[in-house]
Amino acid sequence: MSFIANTQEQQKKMLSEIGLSMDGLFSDIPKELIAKKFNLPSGMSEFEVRNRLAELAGKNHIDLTCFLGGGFYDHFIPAAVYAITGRSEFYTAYTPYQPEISQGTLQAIFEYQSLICRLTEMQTSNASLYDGGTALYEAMMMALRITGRNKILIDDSVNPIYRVMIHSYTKNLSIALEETKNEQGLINRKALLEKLDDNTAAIIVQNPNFFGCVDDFTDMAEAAHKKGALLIVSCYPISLGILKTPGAMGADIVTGEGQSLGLPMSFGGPYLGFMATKKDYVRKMPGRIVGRTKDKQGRTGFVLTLQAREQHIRRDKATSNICSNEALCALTALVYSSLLGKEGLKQTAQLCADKASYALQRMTSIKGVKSRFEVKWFFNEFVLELPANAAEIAGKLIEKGFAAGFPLSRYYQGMENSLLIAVTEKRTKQQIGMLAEALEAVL
Amino acid sequence: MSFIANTQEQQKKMLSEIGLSMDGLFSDIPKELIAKKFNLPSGMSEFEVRNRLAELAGKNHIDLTCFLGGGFYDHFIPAAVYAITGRSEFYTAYTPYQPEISQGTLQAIFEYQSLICRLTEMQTSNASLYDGGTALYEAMMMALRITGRNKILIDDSVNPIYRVMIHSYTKNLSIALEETKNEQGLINRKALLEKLDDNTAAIIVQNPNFFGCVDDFTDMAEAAHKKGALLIVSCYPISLGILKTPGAMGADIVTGEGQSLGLPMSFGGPYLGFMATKKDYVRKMPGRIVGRTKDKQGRTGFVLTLQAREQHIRRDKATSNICSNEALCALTALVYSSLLGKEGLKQTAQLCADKASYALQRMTSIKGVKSRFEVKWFFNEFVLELPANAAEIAGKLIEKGFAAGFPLSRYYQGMENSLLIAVTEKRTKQQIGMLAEALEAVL
Amino acid sequence: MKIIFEKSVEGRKGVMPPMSDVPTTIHIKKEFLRSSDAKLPELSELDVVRHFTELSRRNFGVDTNFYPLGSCTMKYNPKVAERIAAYPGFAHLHPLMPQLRMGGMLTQGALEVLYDMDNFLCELTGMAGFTMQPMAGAHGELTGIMIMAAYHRDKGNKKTTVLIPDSAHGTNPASAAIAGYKVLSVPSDKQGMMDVNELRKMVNSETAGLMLTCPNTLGIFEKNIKEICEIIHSVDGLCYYDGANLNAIVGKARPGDFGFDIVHLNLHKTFATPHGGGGPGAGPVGVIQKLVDFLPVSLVVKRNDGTLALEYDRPKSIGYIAPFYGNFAIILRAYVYILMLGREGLKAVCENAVLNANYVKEKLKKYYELPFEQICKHECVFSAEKQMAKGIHAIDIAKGLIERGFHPPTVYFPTIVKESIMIEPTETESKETLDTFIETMIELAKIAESEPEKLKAAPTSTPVGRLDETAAAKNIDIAEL
Amino acid sequence: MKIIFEKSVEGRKGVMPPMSDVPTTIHIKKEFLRSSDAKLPELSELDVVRHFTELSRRNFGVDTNFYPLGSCTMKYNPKVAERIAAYPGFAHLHPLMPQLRMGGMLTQGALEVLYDMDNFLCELTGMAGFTMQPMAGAHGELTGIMIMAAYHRDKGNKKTTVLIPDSAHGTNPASAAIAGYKVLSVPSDKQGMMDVNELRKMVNSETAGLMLTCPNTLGIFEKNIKEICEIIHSVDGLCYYDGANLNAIVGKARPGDFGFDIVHLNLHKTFATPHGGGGPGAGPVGVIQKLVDFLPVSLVVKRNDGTLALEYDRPKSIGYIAPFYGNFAIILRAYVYILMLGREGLKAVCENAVLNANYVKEKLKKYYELPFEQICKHECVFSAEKQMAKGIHAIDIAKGLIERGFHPPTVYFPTIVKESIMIEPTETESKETLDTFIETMIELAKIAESEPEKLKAAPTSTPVGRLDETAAAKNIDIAEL
Ligand SMILES: Cc1ncc(COP(=O)(O)O)c(C=O)c1O
Ligand SMILES: Cc1ncc(COP(=O)(O)O)c(C=O)c1O
Repeated sequence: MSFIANTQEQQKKMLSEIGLSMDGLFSDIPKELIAKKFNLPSGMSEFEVRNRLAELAGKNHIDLTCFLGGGFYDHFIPAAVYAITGRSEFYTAYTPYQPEISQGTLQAIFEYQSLICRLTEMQTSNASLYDGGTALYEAMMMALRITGRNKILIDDSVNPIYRVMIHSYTKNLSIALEETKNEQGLINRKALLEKLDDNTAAIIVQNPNFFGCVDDFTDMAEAAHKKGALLIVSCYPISLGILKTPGAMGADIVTGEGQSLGLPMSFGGPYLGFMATKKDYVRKMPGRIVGRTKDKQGRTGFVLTLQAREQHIRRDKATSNICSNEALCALTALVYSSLLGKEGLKQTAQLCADKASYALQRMTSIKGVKSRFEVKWFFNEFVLELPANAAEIAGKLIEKGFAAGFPLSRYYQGMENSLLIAVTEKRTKQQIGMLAEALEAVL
Repeated sequence: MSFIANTQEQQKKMLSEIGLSMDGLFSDIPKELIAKKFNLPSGMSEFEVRNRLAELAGKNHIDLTCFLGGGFYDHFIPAAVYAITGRSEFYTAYTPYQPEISQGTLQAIFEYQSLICRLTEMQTSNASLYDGGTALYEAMMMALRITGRNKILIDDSVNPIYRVMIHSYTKNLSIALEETKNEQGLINRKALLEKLDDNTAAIIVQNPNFFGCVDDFTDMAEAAHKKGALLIVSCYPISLGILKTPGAMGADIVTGEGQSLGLPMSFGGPYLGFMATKKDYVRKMPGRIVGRTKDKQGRTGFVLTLQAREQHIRRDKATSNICSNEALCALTALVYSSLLGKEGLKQTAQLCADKASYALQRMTSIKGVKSRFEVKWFFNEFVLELPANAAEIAGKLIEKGFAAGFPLSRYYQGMENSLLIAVTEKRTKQQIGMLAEALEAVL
Repeated sequence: MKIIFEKSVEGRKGVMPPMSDVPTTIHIKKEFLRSSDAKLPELSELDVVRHFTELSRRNFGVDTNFYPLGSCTMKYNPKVAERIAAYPGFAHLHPLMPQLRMGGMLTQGALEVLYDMDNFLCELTGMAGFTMQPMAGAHGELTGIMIMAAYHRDKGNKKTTVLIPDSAHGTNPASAAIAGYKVLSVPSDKQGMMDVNELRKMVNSETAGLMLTCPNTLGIFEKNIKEICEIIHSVDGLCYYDGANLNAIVGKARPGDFGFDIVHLNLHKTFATPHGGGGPGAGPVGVIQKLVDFLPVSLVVKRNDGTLALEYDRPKSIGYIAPFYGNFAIILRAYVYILMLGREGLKAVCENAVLNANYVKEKLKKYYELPFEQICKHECVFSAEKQMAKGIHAIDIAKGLIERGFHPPTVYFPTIVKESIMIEPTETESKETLDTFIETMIELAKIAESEPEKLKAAPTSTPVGRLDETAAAKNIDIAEL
Repeated sequence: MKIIFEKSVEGRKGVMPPMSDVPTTIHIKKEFLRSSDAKLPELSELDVVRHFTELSRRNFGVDTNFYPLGSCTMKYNPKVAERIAAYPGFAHLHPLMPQLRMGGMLTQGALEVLYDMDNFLCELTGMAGFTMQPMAGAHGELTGIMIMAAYHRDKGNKKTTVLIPDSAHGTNPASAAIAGYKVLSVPSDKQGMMDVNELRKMVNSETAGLMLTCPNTLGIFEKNIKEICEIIHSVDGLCYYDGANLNAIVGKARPGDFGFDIVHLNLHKTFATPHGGGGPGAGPVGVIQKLVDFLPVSLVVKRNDGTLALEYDRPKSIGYIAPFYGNFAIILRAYVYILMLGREGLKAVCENAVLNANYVKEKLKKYYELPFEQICKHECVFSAEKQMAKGIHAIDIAKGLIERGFHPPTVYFPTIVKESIMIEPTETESKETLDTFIETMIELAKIAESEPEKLKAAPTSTPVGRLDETAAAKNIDIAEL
């Protein structure tokens, strides 16, 4: 099935009207460049395709109770989110170049930008970036541009997945990327301050950090500013329902992964990178920005604005190469946040924290199981220190029906027995109890 | 969660503006009639409700391969059907009393009426009735009205579910309802013709009939008309992709169950009763009808028309009591039929017939299994004569993973070993083969 | 805009059916085949999607506009119910499954929905048993009257008439009539309530029963309701409650406590299932203990082991009024709604529905004639009589509302109020929305006074203006053949 | 229309979060908590649904209007792909699952999608391996250039410049620049193709590679493409294919056969995944054999036992450019599309896309200046220069189209054509639609001649008219704080 509109009859008619044959339409391509054949399957009907894909979907073990996190979470998504984002006027449109017929998308992005500012307590935001990792990379690039410096400090309590991404992106650039090693699950303040110098463009930290620990970076912002550097904070938007905001800490650029705001996990994407910054830096931001203005009759409307920063105008001088972003995911985050509302987001955040703290208590009541760090304050994730190899134990727990958590050895030396467990508002007391029992059984 | 818009604050404000208390608003109800308490559960969040309902859904065995039919079929429904009927402007609207803001619904019903006429080769149709059974009942009532007579003949090859419905509806009315017993799976022509007399309002037949057998009722239409009676034909719309139409046979009223046109089985509803008739009888039809007309500027538009037949105008003299009907299901049938189109419907019907005939051949190759009837022509359903009690065998096949068919003993004496098997375009050769093997194994 | 058949292009392909994996082994003989293909449209998937998307945009719905259509309870339809109704475990369940041996065990989830709903609705109405089969309100009425008839037949009562107030919905007399009864209309008194003295005069041994909605269609609670029921019961008549207006008392009072014997509910009103542009709905019927035996076949019962089963052996039953268990997917949505709201939620629904209606009534009564001045319940009924002075009718007010982005209230029903305008805001609408609506209604009253011709011309912003309905009824054009 | 924050009402409740079933055992200390609640709107579910439903109706999309936006391939997005992407087995799959012990076995279905896509895309482009990680076209470009850089680093090549034609999409130079290269712009010749002589002059030992789309952004196939690639290869440069225009050759010719070494594809263009109002998309990158080792971590590989696994041990790899496996749900939709169309279907896509573009070109060339008269591929580029005589610009034609129910073509890109109008009809549009569009364009050309001021005033039928973009850029108002 090919979704082609015109019948053979019509194709013939059109060809004859323009005086060409179907082959003639391709006479501009050198003959030898026309492929002889493609080794691809024949087409299928919708029925067959749905059967095949249902079979593939069935091979993915979503039946496991999920305690995986690491920056990507199994949150509850209200049905109304899907109903709204499933409106085809939203998802079959493209970048709103023509504002008169794109007010739906444009106003939604403006509202999304406002949402991100309100969540983070920052002043400006863009229309979205690909994901939390590239958002952090863009923030770093932006800090380099703003400061004209080339050194970046990053603590290893920042999501290691993002850290490897940043390393990858900077391989061909002359940037001094220096990592510090966390202190008992929190940033290594001493090391960071030691490394902070006049060539430092930014310090990159995360809250709650990869271990789930909660911090206040006000001191780091002050220290950075004193040296003319910026503070970049990567954050988890659901946590902002209750946690101190990067804005309140004095952060200069805030980024994060918006998946938790109503996007399904979908095996890694599409997700949503968000970014917010201070008013002064708006022209240094990457990505699209929507602004509010008026038409001749004085009616309020929304347009893409400050496009002079962008690739289609500035080409190699642009602030970023981004063009298509994650507009529909931004809409989703906006819809999700609007449905939950002020109270709902706060409650959700509180539930996550409550359930995680219950879970930690429950797990550490098992003999030999401890909290890896001494920190008291964490959000919805924590690191367990097990009496044996965490990867092995997590493997055994799969058979008991649990994706029990993320073994940290992959990214952290000396943490072979550490398991990162995430708890969202969807996990019930009963499920937590069952995980604890299963863990006890496999130890 | 109650979906109530106003906050407590607002409620108080409104109450004070109109000078009443919440209790005061109910002061017109005698105190003793206010209920003390309702023994109902407390409200739940969406998350809990979805969990609970997912659990209930999981207790329904849709994992069985379905060879059940009996007038209700497991057909393929293209994804676009759901996408379109899920447009909330369609499903959150009500009866299109105000045509200027209901052209969507109105035009769709007009198109649906046209569709039903085209499928059946009749001249007029209404906006829908509840289901195939009540549609047949309404057709009978309509025939009584048209002819002013009170005898109805019905052959027992008509869906027994509909026959019991008709019996129920007529219990309090003085109607002579006479049934004839099928002859080898086809209508009992002889008995029907013998009973046909000057007091007969209509003969009711079905094509394909309950046993799946295909017939041509042209002779019955002629015979009925000669006596001033009507011929009512209940039919299966998918079969009209290839089968001779009731219109071509000379039927006066055509009804049927529209579930096969894109509606999920949903454990019995909502379904779609359709009705079509001759031009002359349009004012005798039950239900809503949409007509095409113009506005003052000459623009074409659609309105509810011929309302003088209906309950809201004629009250106890109305042609029927129907008010809400199955508008969204009618839309679904229209969308489904439009997506499949001329060729698609024909192919689907042919596939059903081909697969059923393959299945019959495959099943009757099993020792001891025969076709119950000698008729050669059937559509997508057939009756197998098993060497043992069909209900028992079907019971055993459940354990093998099949809803193998409908045992006929429930409705037909002397058919204890008969199993009605339905095959749609969704059943694969492999599934048919597996059923045959399972059947062989349990015999 | 063209109709879909006009867009058809010969030979164009839409959705491709499954591919064939079997040989054609028997060909149906030609005489049994249709002589030419059914004239379905030939369109691409995009053609079809675009056609219907465009059509959808020519509708107002609850999701797009305030929709205070009186007597219809156009409240918000929760999205979660749509989602759950699509769960494969419900949507793909064949209705004949329970009729297989031990088949009830294959459908315990679905049966539990029906069973719980029976209990919930009994509790809410004060009835002893419910059937879920009726597929709409009017269908419930017919079912109810059939039960009434079966009761009288069973007792050997000779009953021929059913009493119905003149304010009743048209389906009431129609249902009673097609069930075989003669309908007598009971007048309303000056307060908009049933004239009890007249009722007393009309009731006699022929009286099979009374059909009533309470609050009535004027939105007014029948203060003599107990007495009315007693009068009917005094001749062994049965009292039928048209539950289309249950939103006014849900979670607060029970028709059973008023004295009603039979109740139908419109799940598509009180219980928030979508109206679908005119259906499908569901109209379950409940009865008091002495009538339970007459309920349709089948009912869901709980066995001793806690499992659920369908009971078919019901000798006194009126039989089957639907092929299976009613509009299951609608009942399921209502079930979801009740679970979410619970006891307190439903009570709040009732209170806020009534508050919203009274708020609108009080704010508008200076501008529009209010025929019956008193507390209303879930809806209020005005008359455009004041506006008639300048030749403005209820319909003109309606069209003026359309122009301003509101779905109009019900007009010309109930018929006992001239030029009636029947407003039912529902509880899911906010004060802000009501205030804008009220302002608009006031504005319209002013325009009716100052520039009536402007209102007569409305609406102008819709895809079509007022349509010629007379021509439609004359030159019957109801299908493109 | 108010923004959603303006609709907020203090204390109003939306969707209720799950109920708590645990005690709060530890309270995070106050210093770590936000000082006041995040100012999210407080709205009912209906408020939110109505707000966004109304917003949606202020958009044109493919499902509502013809959308010939050049360079964007706005074809029909099959509904089945949306449905499949929502299957719980895909939607609820946590991306870290494969990183558990033997975790690959828990996600074999998802890995099969990635594995098959790798093979399909290789076959379609003539590449040897693909990464699915890039999350859009531009992201693919950056990935591709990073691979280019890794290749040169690996070989010890000292390369500093990337050549890009002046007709290129803005993302090309931007991507090369942020990857650390200097960008040199290659001029086009009079036929709208790359000036090969100029190219020859510009190429030297510093040349890291060339970025090119073919057909180019004028919709014209670079007839010297093989030669161009050879010139680049002669200095050990790499040829990068911007696959945004693959719809023009899909199923018919392979960039690999032209001589390209690196290819990115826009799945949201050629492979029919929805554009989402500006994303998400997916921009997989394929490379020839000698570059496979540089592809990002991880890749899906088939083990001897037929099971699939993720390969992380790739020492030469450029690393991670996305957290996991790319925009999986988009890749999945494209996979569904390829399966449905198959070999023949994709070829037909290409042919009809090209036919439709040429049909429009031929029908309009009398009315609009066609800067490069020749066969085009999937799109054609006009100029509004003729209309400029009366002061009408490309943007005015665009607004006139809006008024008449069409999404405008791309205007002012490519920049090498003055007042350019870039029309890409796509293969899912019908002759009837094209004919109406053509008529409308002709009508607009006439109005531009006879009543230019009328065009300048368009559009008038939209919720807002032309907006003041200068003011927007001056009084930066980009968030309601
Ligand atoms: C008072 C009343 N009774 C009965 C009905 C009939 O219900 P239905 O349309 O579901 O048949 C209605 C519906 O409008 C009504 O308002
Ligand atoms: C030729 C060309 N290259 C690259 C891109 C960038 O693709 P994306 O928007 O997915 O980043 C586009 C998109 O418009 C394009 O048309």
